[in-house]
Amino acid sequence: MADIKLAFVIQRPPYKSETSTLGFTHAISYQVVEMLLEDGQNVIPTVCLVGEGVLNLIKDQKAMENYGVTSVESHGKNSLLVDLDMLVCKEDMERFGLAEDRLLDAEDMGADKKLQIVPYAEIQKVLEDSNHLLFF
Amino acid sequence: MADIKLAFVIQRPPYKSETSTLGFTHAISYQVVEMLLEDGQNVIPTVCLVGEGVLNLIKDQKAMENYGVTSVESHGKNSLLVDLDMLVCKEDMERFGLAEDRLLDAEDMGADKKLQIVPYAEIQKVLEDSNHLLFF
Amino acid sequence: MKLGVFVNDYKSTVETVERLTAEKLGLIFIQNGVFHAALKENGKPSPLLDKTGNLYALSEDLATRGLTAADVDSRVKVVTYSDVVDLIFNDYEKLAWL
Amino acid sequence: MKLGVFVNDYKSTVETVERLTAEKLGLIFIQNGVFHAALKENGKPSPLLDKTGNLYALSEDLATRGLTAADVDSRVKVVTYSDVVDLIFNDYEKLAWL
Amino acid sequence: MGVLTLACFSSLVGSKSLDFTLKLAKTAADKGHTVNLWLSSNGTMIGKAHQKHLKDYSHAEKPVRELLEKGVQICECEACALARGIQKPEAIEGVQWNAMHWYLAKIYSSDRVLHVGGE
Amino acid sequence: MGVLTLACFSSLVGSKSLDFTLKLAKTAADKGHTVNLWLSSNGTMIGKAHQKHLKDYSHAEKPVRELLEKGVQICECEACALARGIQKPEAIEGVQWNAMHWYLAKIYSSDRVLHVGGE
Repeated sequence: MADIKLAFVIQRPPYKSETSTLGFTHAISYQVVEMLLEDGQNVIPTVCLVGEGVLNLIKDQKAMENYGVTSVESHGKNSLLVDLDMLVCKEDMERFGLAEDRLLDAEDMGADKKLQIVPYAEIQKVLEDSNHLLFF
Repeated sequence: MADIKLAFVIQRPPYKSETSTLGFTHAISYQVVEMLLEDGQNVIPTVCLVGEGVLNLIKDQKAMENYGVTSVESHGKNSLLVDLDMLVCKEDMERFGLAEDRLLDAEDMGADKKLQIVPYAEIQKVLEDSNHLLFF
Repeated sequence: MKLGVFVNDYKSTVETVERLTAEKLGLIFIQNGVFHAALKENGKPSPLLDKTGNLYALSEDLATRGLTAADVDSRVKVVTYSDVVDLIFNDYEKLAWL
Repeated sequence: MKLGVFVNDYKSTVETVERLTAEKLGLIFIQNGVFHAALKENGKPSPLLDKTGNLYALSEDLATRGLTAADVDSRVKVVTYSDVVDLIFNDYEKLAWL
Repeated sequence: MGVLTLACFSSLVGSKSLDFTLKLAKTAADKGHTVNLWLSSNGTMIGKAHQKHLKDYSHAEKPVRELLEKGVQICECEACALARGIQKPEAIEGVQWNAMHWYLAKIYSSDRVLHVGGE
Repeated sequence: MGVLTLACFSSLVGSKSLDFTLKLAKTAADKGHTVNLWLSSNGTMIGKAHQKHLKDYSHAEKPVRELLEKGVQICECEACALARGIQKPEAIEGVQWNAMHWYLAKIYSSDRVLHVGGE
């Protein structure tokens, strides 16, 4: 099998621990994994945001200004920029009263990808289609 | 004022982090604090166990056997041995279905003190009588 | 007692806070605790906001999470670090971090 | 899918587990997750025990917390580290840590 | 002006509790209050010198040195540090090492105590 | 016999997640499986040599050396370690330092993956 699919499920809120940031950075590293693999071997991550994890995506985070650290938002934008599929649970957005326009996008960086707000059932499908699951 | 009363409130379960262990060890250190204080100055801690914190007190913990670390139970017994008042929330015991005989005592070590199982209202009184509160 | 409670998390803190009583109780929302001040879960404000009239949220921690004063429930006062120091010394005698 | 879920905490994990579905689902209670297998809160067993017939609790983590096989709900099988390795390779294809 | 004793049990990296504690300590000291800071558990990671400042991670060495210059007394739990492989020669100069009774003694003469618990 | 890749993001001291991971790695290796272990976040504290073994705290140096002897490949996240002030010369010999793609590459050829998240 040449392609391995991984589901990166980010379920914790931002800035409580570094877990959600590390979820993004680990997913982004798929870009350079070919260095350690044979030709034709691929790792394909999908990032899924569920539960309090959706709170990581609120835009205009001022973490650098206030605490001198890269915001989780930046990591989310970088993930779009490297063409990762990012699925956001619709039910959890509604539960927290978050409209789509409150969430980050990476248009300003020239990213083609956008966040995909989907029912939980589609995230469940990603979990089923993936070879391995990584819950952050 | 010669006496300062402190409430050490342990509210987290055992072994998830080292927090509950450190609650006990910090309380126990009242024994040697006189080295750093003037004559007649005293620090008097009361340890209160509430919520999931009561789970720290279940006896016969095999942490040393299984993981090579001192059990939280030992720290609880040491606290009784140095004559700390330890108040356990009755409502939380009932909620978790824990009978009194499931909890540690330090009779075998010659301690005079025993756990005091009390309604939450009495713990609230300790919080009010204390000069400072330390939630672990 | 005059008790100032620092609420630093969103989900795990409700139970303990619900139980606490004080003649004067203040809730200071910091870190992910600020979500209590700004989110309406299933359309309802956090139950903690009914607990007392003395509610504060740290502006830097709101901004860090992409939240603004406009998101904050009208009962909650947005404060700075300097305000927090004054609350500690002037308004509350005992403090708790939950 | 055949999914083995490691439940390592007591309170914070219920919501995510409730949502997961799998053709074959196993719940492996470790660390403070073992309280799900042993405590009856307000007289009721943990709702997670109704989620599947494949329930396991790690014996060393029960013993570390002062719990014995007698405390464990009859639906839950008490297992060793060696059993857990076999569950991983023989019974489940995907694993989750919650 | 009063005396504020702070404790922090949270780790430097990831959690923002230690960042919060350092900012609060600085603000209180700038306002003229006397501040003490006790570090225990993963909070003892703060006392280690030579932490590389990467943009993704909180960085405490500079704020810790600033606090020491302002006269804030900072002490870390010796056992917690040793258990993490941090040796005394690696510590930031001026950060004290002691046991838990240091904290209780500081509390004794404090007007306010804020105990920032662990993860 | 299969290949199991484990990751651990939890800190050594206090949390028992890292203890669990090390025990599971040992048990799987003893049963003849191939085991890889990726350490990130506070888990990188494991790789530091000279951790004092105090009875109150978990101690990883001995189990880590045992795993290395059994042929378990262990690698820690370089950035996470540096941000905590851990330098390469302080690491336990045999523990690799690399970036996150090491972990993804190990996953590629694994039968099973258990990702033990952070605190």
